[in-house]
Amino acid sequence: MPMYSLILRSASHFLLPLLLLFSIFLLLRGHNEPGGGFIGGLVASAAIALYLFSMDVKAARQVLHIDPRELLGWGLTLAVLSGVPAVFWHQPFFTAQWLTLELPALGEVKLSTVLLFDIGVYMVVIGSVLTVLLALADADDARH
Amino acid sequence: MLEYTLMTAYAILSLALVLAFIRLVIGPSLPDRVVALELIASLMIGFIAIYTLSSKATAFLDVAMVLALTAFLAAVGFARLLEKGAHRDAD
Amino acid sequence: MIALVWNILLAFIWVALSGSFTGVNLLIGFILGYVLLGFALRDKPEFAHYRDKVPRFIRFVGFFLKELIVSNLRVAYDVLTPTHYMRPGVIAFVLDARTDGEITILANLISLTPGTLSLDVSDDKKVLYIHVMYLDDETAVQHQLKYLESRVLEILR
Amino acid sequence: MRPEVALPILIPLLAGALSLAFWRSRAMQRGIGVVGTGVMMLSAWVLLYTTWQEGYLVMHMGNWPAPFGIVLVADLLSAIMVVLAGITGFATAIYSLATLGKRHEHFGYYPLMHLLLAGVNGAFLTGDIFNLYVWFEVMLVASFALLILGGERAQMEGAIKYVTLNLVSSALFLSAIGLLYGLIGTLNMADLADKIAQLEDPGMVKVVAMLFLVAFGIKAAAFPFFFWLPASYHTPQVAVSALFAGLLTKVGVYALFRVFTLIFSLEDPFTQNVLLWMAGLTMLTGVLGAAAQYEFRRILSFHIISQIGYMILGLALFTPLALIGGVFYIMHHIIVKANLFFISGLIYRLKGSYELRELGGVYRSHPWLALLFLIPALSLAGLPPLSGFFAKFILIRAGIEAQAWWLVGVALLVGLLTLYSMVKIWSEVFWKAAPPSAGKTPEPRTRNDALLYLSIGGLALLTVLIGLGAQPVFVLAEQAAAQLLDPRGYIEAVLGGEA
Amino acid sequence: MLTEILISLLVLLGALFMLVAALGVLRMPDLTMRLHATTKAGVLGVGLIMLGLVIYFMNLGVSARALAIVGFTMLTSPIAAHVMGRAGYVTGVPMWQHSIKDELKGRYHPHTHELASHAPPADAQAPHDGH
Amino acid sequence: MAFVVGGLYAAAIYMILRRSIVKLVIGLVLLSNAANLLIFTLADMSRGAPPLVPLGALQPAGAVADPLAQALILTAIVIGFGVLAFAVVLIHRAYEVVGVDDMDKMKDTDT
Amino acid sequence: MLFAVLSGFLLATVAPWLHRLFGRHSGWALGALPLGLFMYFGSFLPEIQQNGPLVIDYPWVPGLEIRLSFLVDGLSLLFAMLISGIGFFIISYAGRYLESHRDLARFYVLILAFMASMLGLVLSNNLIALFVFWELTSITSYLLIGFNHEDEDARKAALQGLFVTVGGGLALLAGLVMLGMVAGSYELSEILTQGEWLQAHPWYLPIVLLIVLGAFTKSAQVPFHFWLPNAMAAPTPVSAYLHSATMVKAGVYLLARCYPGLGGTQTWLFLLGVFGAITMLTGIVMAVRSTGIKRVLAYSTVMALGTMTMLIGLGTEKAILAAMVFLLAHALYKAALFLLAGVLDHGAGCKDFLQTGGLRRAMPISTLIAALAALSLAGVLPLFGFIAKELLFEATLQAPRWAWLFAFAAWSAAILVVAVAAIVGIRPWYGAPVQTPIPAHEAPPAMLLGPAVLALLGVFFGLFPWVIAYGLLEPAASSVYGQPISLPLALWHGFNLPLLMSVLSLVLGLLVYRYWDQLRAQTALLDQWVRFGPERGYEAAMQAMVRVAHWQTALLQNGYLRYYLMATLLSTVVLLLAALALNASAVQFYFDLSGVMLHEYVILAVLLAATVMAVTTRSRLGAVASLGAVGFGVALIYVLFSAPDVGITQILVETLTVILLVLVLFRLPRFLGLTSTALRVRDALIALTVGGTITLLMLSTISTHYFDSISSYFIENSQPEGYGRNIVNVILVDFRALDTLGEIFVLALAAVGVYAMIKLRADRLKKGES
Ligand code: NA
Ligand code: NA
Repeated sequence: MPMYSLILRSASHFLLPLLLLFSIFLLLRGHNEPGGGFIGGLVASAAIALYLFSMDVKAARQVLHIDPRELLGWGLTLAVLSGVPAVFWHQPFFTAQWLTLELPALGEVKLSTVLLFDIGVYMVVIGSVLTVLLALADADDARH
Repeated sequence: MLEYTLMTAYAILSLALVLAFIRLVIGPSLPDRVVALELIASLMIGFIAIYTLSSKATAFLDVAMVLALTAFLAAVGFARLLEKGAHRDAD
Repeated sequence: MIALVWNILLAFIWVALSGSFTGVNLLIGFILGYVLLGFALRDKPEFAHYRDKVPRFIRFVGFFLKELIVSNLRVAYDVLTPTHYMRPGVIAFVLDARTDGEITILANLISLTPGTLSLDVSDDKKVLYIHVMYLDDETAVQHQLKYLESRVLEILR
Repeated sequence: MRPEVALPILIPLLAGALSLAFWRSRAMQRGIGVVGTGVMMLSAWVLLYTTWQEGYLVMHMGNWPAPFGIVLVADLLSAIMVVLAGITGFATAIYSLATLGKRHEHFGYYPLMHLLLAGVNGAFLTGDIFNLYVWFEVMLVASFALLILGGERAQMEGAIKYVTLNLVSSALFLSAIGLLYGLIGTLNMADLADKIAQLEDPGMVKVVAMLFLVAFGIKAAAFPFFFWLPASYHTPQVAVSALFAGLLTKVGVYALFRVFTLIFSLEDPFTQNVLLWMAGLTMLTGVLGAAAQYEFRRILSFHIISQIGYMILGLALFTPLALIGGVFYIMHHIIVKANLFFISGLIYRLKGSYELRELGGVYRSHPWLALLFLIPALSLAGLPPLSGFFAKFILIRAGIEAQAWWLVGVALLVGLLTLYSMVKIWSEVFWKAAPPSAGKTPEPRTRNDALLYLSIGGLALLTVLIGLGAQPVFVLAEQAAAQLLDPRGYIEAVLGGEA
Repeated sequence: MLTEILISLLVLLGALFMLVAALGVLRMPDLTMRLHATTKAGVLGVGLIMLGLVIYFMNLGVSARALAIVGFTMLTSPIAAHVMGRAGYVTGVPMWQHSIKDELKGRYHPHTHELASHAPPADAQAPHDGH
Repeated sequence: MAFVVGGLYAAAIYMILRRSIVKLVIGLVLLSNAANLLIFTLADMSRGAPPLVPLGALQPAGAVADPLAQALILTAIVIGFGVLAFAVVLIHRAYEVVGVDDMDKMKDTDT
Repeated sequence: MLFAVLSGFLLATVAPWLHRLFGRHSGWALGALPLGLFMYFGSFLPEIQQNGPLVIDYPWVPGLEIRLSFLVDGLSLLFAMLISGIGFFIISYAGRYLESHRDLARFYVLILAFMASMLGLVLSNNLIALFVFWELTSITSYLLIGFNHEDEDARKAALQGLFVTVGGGLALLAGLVMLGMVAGSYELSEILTQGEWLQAHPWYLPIVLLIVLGAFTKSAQVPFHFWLPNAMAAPTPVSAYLHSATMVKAGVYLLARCYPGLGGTQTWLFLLGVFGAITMLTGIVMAVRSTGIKRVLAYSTVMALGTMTMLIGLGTEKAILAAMVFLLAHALYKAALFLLAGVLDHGAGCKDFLQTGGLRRAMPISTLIAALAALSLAGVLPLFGFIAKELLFEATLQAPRWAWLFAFAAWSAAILVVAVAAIVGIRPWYGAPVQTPIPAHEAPPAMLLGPAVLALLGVFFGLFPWVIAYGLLEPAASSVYGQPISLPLALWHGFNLPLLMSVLSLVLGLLVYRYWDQLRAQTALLDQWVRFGPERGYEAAMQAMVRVAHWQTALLQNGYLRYYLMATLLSTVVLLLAALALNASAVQFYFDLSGVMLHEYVILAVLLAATVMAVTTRSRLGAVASLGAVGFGVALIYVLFSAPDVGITQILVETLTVILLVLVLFRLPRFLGLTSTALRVRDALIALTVGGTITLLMLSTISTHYFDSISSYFIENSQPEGYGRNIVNVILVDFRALDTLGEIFVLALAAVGVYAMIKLRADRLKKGES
């Protein structure tokens, strides 16, 4: 398969960072507004899917840097581990731990295991969707 | 006043939805259907916008935002497939 | 382009310095940055034409909106009336735009404007194939397109 | 704070996650495989011990009070099931070390195994009906993936049926949850039980109960919902078959036990009759299905079904003794069934076939293996003094006490027909002289074979121990059944003083 | 009151443009012209309604989101039209019989779909891929 | 709504009863959607009241839609998606192996 | 006692090593155990004589009232001593007989386990423990019968024996459980004292039927007798053991054991007496008709078992004593004869009478032993068999009902027994020498010891019956009868009817022997009849079972996914509708459509229309596009009813689904019109029924409001406790994080599965190419 449409390719160069940024935005605000790890992850996956469609598997893999399966594994690990710290305070697993930071520029920032969990979710969603899509695209290429 | 406007707008969009759907049904080619599908996505944005106006819950705009940004991916997918030679039975 | 990035960066620095992260504050930061870059640093080659970009951009938006509405009315008329007045066809439009970005933006704008729809770019990036709905006079169409292209390139370059 | 309840879920989850993260390293996968399942088994034993000591163990996940957050609850039944999952998982991990090729290990066998176990344990331990659905899905999707690991045609065909019917089951389950939530407005099982008990005429609840019955009936492979099982269980890697055979359908059975003792009442004659008929027909159709087969794993697969019938019988009779019998049966069956599949796989390695007609001469060449086969095979058929005898005996005694004559008759007859199948295997595979053109080329003997014998022998030993030392097992089942019969303990443990 | 009228006008006009787009998709005689209808009328319809929204809420958050929606639509809609138009052409979806010109004809490489800027020599003019 | 959900179920079931494996997939997609909508319908459906707490408030101002049901559906959607992805590829592979889009050619494993 | 019973099992586990250790003397070494046991059991005799029965109790599964309790009384000791005594001879004999057999070690294991099982059976006081040992004998005997397992007939015979005995065993189990429940105890010592209560209980008849069924199958009573002759496929020592003292007598033992509790009724008399008599006659007729020596002996065993059953059925004092005497006499001569059959096989390679004769010179000792054993079998003065026969005649003549019938049957049988005795005692040894497959020679001492001792015991007990009567037989008979029996046992009863019968039977029997060949030829017609006998019935039943199995499998597991689905769904609907109908009072339908707005109707209509299109379209990708429309419609519903998060997720998932479908499906072919219109209509009806049922359920659920949802808790606590304003998300990541955790694992698993599916294939493609 030769390079696909130039317009699409160049648009995706522009759309990719936009979508990725948007996905992180959705991830971080999810606790307060519609969004969250899933939605963010799905948008990010869509971004890379777009890249996959307008370029090829190799380019998509390069954008991702990490093998999606590893991303998957680490995301799952993070999500599971985010529930563990509570035990050290003699609380049940997955009891949320909040850490409030006073940052000079940004004001009060709340960090929490809940956010870690959501980030884990985000990673898993990206990892899963892309594992599937890239594998399918690989197979498709192999056929040509 | 605004209430009637919104009712009317809903009605108009509903009509548009029906028309777009008819194109989806009659085709005849796959790209035609995909175009209809794209339009349905746009109409959804319209619905959501009007719904935001009537409910005053701006959270729904987020849905429209995601829709605007990702709905075309389906079209890209379809197109990519068509280019790869599925046209033989794409009707 | 680099100028725009600088501008945005300045806006954020402003926000950080002022310590209040609101949309309005960001806008203020952006305007301040614009003024700073466009006027104070106009001797630097990177920022030489930055001052003109904003007015041009605003004018272009106005032009474009007008075109958009007019063209839509024409399509609406054609759609709503029982008979079709179209004389459609695909033309080859020789591009001045060179970079991928320029071509893409131009193609998108052409698609959004009256009676024209970008179908594809040749692989050597020289020709944009455009579907035109009212191809009664091809030279006029080509001329209009060239005008649009020049205005777009003005902003982008 | 007692972490015991959550560990049997979190350990395999973490093991699965890490083996995915390190998917490139085969050594890592194998290491995590054995250590993960081993530690999980240990945690399961600890849980059983703690539950035995303290009755119920409840963890309010996220520290949210019941019924709002999700609770993990271990009563004795749960703890027993988790221990069984631990044993099966550990044995499977060891067995896998020796039997799996690089291909399978490379494509995610170990993470899938861990996560299957996590799903199974999650289903056993959760106290929330929707969370049960989630764990069912974890287990199910892991099993899907394990089923197709290999990519053979038969696997694909089997998997399509397996996947479709199980998805229908999931959809029905989900619908049932939706309906129940619509009616009662809660998801916590103890809360559901508590609230339903307050209703004067829970008519709609009884109707929804049927939907649960079907959903779990499909998972448990009960009549008339078992079709997916014989279509698929003989197709995957034998370690996978064993894991499935031991655990998967039992999760369905567990769910039936859980909801029909806790949430829905079996005192409703319609529900009870449905379950009784289901039990009888499941026993009968399963065993007849096996009688028609001539392939090692297919025979075993059909027998899973008929054995499920016995377990459901234990529930359906709904007397203390019957429930004891059901629990005992589950314990016995999981160990025996997994082992029989292990043995079939070992024989495949030795002789290169699963077809009885192509096999033979194993008694002559591998007398110890023959002995190891006889133990689970005869136990499955219910012959004393092995575990299966006591399981069957309790049920038959319960059936006679309840004067459920036709079911007692079926249970006895099915025992005989099970023996028929087991003897058929014995006669064809072990006694018969090896036919001249015996199967395909066997796999070369490796030092790994010791691992195979280790897992097979370990499970056989357990089978004998459960039989000879039936008393402690019986007492365990008795206590578990007592808890099932009196759901107030469960409800109070979860909801605290409110109940 | 005035703003309310303005908002009503914008919303109704937007909805009407969307209806036009739908009508266009239904009534236009070939694929390419249907694409014309959706890109232009669709984007304009969304834009007008969003403008109404901005005026109604007069709130930065809403305005930013509304403008983002318009921006995204303007970005993605032509691209969608482009890829569909191209795909339709490449796969041989017929053009309206009254079309008067087709400069694209024969310029796509039949297999690789590479697009030339000049007409290939006459002998190489094969019908494009798909026929 | 109940009728729509019933219709979705009916359509899904009709599709999974076909011989074509592709139709089977479509049936499964519909089934998943149907089940999710069922939950949604049975939790109280209210218009214009998303379960969000306004900035600065501790609780929503008025009645809002049932957030629990929404969370359940979200979970179910994602699970359904995962399962579906698997099923789709499975069917693809089955087709590759068997060569015909006909379930009746896939009955060798049973007996 | 526990150790005594289990010692056989323990020794069995180490037997292979002992075998290796002792080499060719292993038979003696291992035989030491039964010998020791014999003496151990004998040592109990004085004690029980004085103090009555002894119960020795060990708990096993007390929760189920399963105890390893042992009842030591006359009956159990008689059996235990027979088992261990004859066991000694069998094992020592086998050590030589199977010396060159490669599986001798396995033989030891099995025979020791079998012996232990038998001991457990006859000593158990607990019904369930008894059953446990009962089944163990079935299994161990199965393995013994199929010892020469590469021979198909052996396998078949083993299966037959197993199936019949285990089948009966299961009936027995039911009977025993019922008996235990009625009696309120599973201990024989307690049950057997409740005869009147048991016999008056409504369950009496089923209990007797079930227990008798178990006993009959084990003891090869008509119509279950067929498996026993086939079991001759076992090595000779096994046959000898099974027939003389053990396996087959287990049924007789059980009947005798249950007599005090269940016996003495008309039912009992009819069942045992009549079936026993029929079995007796059938067995001996078949014995006369057979040619192979083992087969003749086997049928004569059937005769003996019938006789004993009949006697227990008659239930008089005399009959019980007769049964015990007969039991012992039979054990002695039958073991001897069987072992001689092995000697014959070993020493001359002969299995068939018709092909042999005149071995007297080559095998003089064997000839003598055979003569003694055969005389005892024939019941000739002064052997022990004569006493048994006299008692048999006396008992039948005094039967409580149908006395002359029983007597005549016994007498007829006795005639043929004489003939059989003559066949086995004369035919191989006398007459003109015949060329044998291997040159005839006498067996080694180890193989002759057993038969010799047993045959001599027959003489000894005949001459001095009081030796055995007082110490063993009377206590045994008393245990059975439930009251002390003290009848003088003597060789000479004077001139009476039984003696006349006895003499006549001898004369007539010898006549039968004289004309044996002619008789055989003339009764060949019987073979025709036998072909339709119970064995045929067994085979037909097995075939029918397999046929039903195949039919059922073809019907249910037919390979068609859609029929599976159909069955599943229709069952579901039937269950749901039945439950709805039964609970109609609690089900209500009420719905209010007034609040629905126009555009909502339109959206729903379009959603449904898109669904219909997805279903009906002939284009795959058209269907995918319609699915997209369905998905968007659903998303719009989520949004319009206040679920923005769900809406967004639905849209994204829908988009990705479409992409996925497109990526995967486009290579698949067009839909084929595979089904006829009629089938489609049928499927549509099914689909609509399911859909309608779901609608019904939903409407009814909507109209039923039992409790308020717990969701208000989340609404109230999301911000204060969960620090999040998006309540749905707080539920997802905090309140119900465990759900979400499971869910991402589902997603990950699906991805791993897909990856494996695709990559494994690619892997294969690569392999195929290289
Ligand atoms: Na979220
Ligand atoms: Na979730």
